Amino acid sequence: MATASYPMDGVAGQVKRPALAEYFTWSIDHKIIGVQYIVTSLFFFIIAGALAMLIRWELMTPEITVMADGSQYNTLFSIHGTMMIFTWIVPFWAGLGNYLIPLMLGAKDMAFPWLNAFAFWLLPPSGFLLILGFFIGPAEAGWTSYPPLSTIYSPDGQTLWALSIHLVGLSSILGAINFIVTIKNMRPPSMGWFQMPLFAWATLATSIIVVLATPFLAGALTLLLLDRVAGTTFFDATSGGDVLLWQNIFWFYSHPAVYIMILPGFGVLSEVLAIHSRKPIFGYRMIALSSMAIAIVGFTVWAHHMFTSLQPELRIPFMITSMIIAVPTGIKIFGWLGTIWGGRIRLNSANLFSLGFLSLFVIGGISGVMLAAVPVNIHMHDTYFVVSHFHFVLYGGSVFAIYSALYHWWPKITGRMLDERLGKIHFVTTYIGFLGTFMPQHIVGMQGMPRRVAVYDPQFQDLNVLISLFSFLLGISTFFLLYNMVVSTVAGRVAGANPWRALTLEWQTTSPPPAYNFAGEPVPFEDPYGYGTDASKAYLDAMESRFGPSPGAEEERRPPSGALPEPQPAGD
Amino acid sequence: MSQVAVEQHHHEMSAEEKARSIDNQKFAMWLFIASETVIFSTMIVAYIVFRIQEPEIVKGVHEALGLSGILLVTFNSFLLLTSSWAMVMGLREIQRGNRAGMIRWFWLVAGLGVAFLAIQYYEYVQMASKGITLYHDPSSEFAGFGMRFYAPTAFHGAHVFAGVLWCLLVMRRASKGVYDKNSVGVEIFGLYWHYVDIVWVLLFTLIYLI
Amino acid sequence: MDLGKGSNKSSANSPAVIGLIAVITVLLGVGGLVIAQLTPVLFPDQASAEANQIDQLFKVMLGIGGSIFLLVQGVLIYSIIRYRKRQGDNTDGPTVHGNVTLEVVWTAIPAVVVLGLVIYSYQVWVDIQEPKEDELVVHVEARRFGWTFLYEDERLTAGNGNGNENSNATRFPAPDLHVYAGQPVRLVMETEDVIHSFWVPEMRIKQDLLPGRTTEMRITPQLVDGRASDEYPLRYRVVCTELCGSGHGAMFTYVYLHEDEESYMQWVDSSVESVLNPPEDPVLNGMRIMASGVYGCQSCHALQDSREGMTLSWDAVTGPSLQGIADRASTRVSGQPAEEYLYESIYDPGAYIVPGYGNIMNQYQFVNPDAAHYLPKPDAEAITAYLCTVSDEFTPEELAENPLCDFDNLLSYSEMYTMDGMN
Amino acid sequence: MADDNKKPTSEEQENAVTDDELKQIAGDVSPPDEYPEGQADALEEALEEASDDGELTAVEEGVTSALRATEEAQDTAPVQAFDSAVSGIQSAIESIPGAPEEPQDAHAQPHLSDTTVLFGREFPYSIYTMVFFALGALTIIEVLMAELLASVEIIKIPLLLSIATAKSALVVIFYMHLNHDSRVFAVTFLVPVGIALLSVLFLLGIPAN
Repeated sequence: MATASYPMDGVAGQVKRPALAEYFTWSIDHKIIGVQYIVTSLFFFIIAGALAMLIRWELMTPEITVMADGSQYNTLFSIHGTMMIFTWIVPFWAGLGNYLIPLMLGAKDMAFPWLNAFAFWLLPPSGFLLILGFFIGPAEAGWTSYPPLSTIYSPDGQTLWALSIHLVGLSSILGAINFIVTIKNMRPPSMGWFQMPLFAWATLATSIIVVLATPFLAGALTLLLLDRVAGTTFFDATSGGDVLLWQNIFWFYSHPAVYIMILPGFGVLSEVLAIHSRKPIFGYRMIALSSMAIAIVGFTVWAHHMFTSLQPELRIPFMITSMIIAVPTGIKIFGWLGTIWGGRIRLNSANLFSLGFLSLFVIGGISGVMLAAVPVNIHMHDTYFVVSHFHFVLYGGSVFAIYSALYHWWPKITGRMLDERLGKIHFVTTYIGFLGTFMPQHIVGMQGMPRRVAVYDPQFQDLNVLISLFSFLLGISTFFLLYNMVVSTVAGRVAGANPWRALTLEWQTTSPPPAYNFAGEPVPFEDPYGYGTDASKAYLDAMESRFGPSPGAEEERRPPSGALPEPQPAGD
Repeated sequence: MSQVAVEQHHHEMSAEEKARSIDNQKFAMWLFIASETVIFSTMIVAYIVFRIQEPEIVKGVHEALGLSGILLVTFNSFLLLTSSWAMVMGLREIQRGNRAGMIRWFWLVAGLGVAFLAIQYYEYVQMASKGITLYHDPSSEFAGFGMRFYAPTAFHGAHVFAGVLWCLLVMRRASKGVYDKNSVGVEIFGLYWHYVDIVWVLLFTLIYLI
Repeated sequence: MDLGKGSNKSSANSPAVIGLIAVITVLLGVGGLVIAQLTPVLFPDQASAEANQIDQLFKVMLGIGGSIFLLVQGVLIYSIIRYRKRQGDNTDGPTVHGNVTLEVVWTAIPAVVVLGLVIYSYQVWVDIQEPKEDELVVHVEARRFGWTFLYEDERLTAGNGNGNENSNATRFPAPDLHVYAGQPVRLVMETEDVIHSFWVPEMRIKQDLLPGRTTEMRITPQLVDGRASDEYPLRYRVVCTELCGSGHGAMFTYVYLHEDEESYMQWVDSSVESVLNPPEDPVLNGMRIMASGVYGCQSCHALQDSREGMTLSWDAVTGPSLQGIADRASTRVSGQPAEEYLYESIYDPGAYIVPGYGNIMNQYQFVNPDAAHYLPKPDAEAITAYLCTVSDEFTPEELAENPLCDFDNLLSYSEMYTMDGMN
Repeated sequence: MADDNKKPTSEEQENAVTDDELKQIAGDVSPPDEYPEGQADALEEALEEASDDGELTAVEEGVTSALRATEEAQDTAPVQAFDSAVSGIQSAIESIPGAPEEPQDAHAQPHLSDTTVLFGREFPYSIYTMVFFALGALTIIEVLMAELLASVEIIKIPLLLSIATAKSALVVIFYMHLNHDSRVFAVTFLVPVGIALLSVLFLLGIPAN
């Protein structure tokens, strides 16, 4: 069995990473697979982000100017959306979970290492299929692919699209089964359900949704593929089919999928805010249980995506459930505010992105409640207001959480710190670029600009130019992160085992951890967020004496007088 | 006063609990079955909606099949039920340490699976000759039935096929003694096989009898 | 907000503290109100009674949402400023694990708020949905990438000369929607191909058009605040909001909001008149047919033309522009005279595809009135005759002298293309 | 990518804590079973300590008093009810067992009893065979009923559906060993069945046109 060649001794102050080549092999080490996931998804993020830039470039004029025709534009946003969802956010969380869950639970690996590798290796081919579609007549029916546009009116790329999503779906299901079994069965005996880190709770809730919801997509895609290639007419109303059947089954999956994308982000936030505010998470059990509540209620709200197509009398029940789901989300937000209140908030990049998440996600949440109201929805449906809403929760939410997670766990994964100054520049440009891009979209949407159009009413041009300019800033901001990652990997400051002095188990081993993660049996501190107690200080000090001090934390512990020299910038 | 009533979380496991404790592989198999249930439901619902909206067509299909057709399918159902029984008997043998006995039963399992597929193929040919096609044929009197019939049954058939292959694999491994000490590998194949059987029990009733 | 609730129960607090919390609560409330009052200015005109209700609901939600927004951002910013880690401070924060009462408060308050919003939204929705008395029924047909509206009028009967013998015989077509203030309208909508969605932003109403189904929606247009009488009829865009293919963005038309019934009836009368008494001249009749929007030409083609009291002002982009088509018609396919090219392009759109465009135009049936896309032969001839005069290079007078097509020739060509079911 | 940060000296490594010491430190630190009283005081103290001038701002004073009030309110009925409801859910989850202590052995050839005892009588066949007979009989009844009641749909359909459900239940309970295995498996199986049923019922409820 191939495993990574980590040092087993875990000598302090040293960074021993697996050889680069291992990342290109069929490895069954969860840490290798985690990094494979993360890097692959980042690759697709950059491609899909470039498509977004093209979209915004096109939208600077109310006519089609950059693209050849409307189809090409439709392709852009279809692939943009599909890639961002299925090959960026979902697999990123799978990758982060892969890397962290066994570490957080003190396990040596995931429950099924081979299955884990198999699930990952489904991802590159599916992304490849999506891109291949560009060359044989691309999918242009949007990421929702409503028939009959996606069946009788679409080119062959739509078939590739469906195959590609099928593969990602299978990958998610296998990954999720692995997560559930790992979380349930592989904790140390002393770690009860309610001593798990909240990221594990979030991953558990996410995985339950994946196992129960993703098969709906698989089923729907199978029928769609049959319609496309075998001459069946499941969704063709002119031949005894039903267009709403697709919409229902698709949203059976795709609404829960929204929580697949955001729940791990909630988990990240619970970790980062507690650790970087040096305070226990406020109301652990409610934050843990609200994840499960969201997972359950999330199955009952799908039809709010169909408020303009569903029979009018069926819309009300879904309005009720859609609004109710705001309650568990609110519990989390208030819990996080309680966590930072009175803490020692470190304004480092990881925490800045989490705080930024908090401020942006609230806006997305509020516009979400507005959209849940049927009368408001029938005005806003399929307009830029909706585009803005879901970018607030998926970019301002999920992607900000992803950034936060990268800054927070990068030292663990690579053994080196990301540069803080670049990180702050990254945060500021992202935050401003984001607000400038997506705030005005609320307005154009309210005023009457539908989504998915290349040709629009010229009265919206001014705002669209403004949006596009800010979106270019947002695009550029990403490069600060990429540059930072590259430079840090090669020459960043060495992190040490536990630069943040965090209590969860993944920090109680070397960075990066050795093969099988822990030398000997890990000893968890059973209150994962018990900051401020004497016991936690003793535990952290003991750990420090075991693994040596964490030089990465120098900046955090600088005395007021400036007795220590300025932190050395990356590369020194 | 408020109680975050956390029971003593690392108590000794009772014998009862040990018996009920969860094996990784079995748990994963059950989760996989959970996913499969949802996939099958999308295809079954497509059929049920059709059955409700076009009862006459379905009745027409039943008439076209005739009593002999129904009896053939009933016989086919028996094959699967018998294979399930053989499966569980084989599992009992290996749990008792009787490797040869298990392999004998599993030959029956695989053979019945193949027989099921053969009869299903024969039935498909019969159906096709009556004008029940997978693609939509507006001129057929059974228009719309074919796709809703073939999709779930063929998907199920694919599961039986995969099951037969798995069965052969299990037999090969069993003959090497892999399961002598721990039969979980056989048990999870059993879970899969019985699940496929259950799906057929439902499809049989929904499609041929109702 | 939540915190304020708790403190009121406590008698131990000094009045100053209670006062402070009250001030914060009031500030949040006022802040929410200010946000709610300022933001709806961004809505477009309120051209329907539904708009008033929906905007009001939105405003209420915005007020509540604004308060929550201010509360969260306030706590966030306050914490960041006040509790940021000071240099050299390596202590941890206080070990505070939670508070059940607060958990109750911030579960219960959002739940109650949400419940209130559900009830309010439900009332608004019921109101909007409710059938009104004396509704004007307009049939809407959508296709990629345009709309046709069909109006009932009792002056029209089967066989009255508009050519259509099918159920549309008692309806007259229009490329735009005409309504007038105070008259409730019920739209009965069908689509010919994919899913479309009908939306007038100024009227706040949207409904999908689903293949195989007939969907309905109701609007009660109203006079718009601050618009002078001479601005009427107000013109708003009808846009498609469900992705329907390459021309989705360009799939729009207009709704004309007349001030009163009189102005609306004028439009109806002139439309009915032109259906009942079509012009003798085939050229003008062809233009009338195209202008009526009955065959949906306006959905994809651009054309600006005005003559004899009729105007065409189309700016669709999905199909090739018809501007000056007569000048190009004779050179498109070598050996094919202009009139034959034009006629064939209607009869069999796929015969010659203009570079850069897809083969997406409907295949019209010229003989069978029951066909989904029926275009009577006389109409096709009239349209061809009209298109022969759409020239940029020549003035009408010059064309009268030297026509670009031979109309007699056209009639003979049209004999060649009468087979139905050609595909 | 060599790194030359300081390696721990041998002295340092000798000073490193052992697992036993660590267990002692980490020993009794599970999160509190309840939120201890006086957290408002703790917070106030900490805030005073943290602030530059040792004083609370007006906002902080307000929040702290509010927190005090909430602590007082914890004994009220609604709060208690909420708390016991949440605790109930929590203990339900806690009762889900973890992994078997020795996963390999836990399943080493369990000797499940397969004798059939019905109404206090032992039958000559094993339970598996008995179930097989039952499945066969039910299938025959199904086909007979389908033929006999062909025209009486209102009886036929519910009857056949219940027989099919009974057959599935027999397989799940006896052949898939849910009668012996963990309840977690039963939940894992039944939840998706419930979701599938709900979605089927919903789709059936939608009128076609």
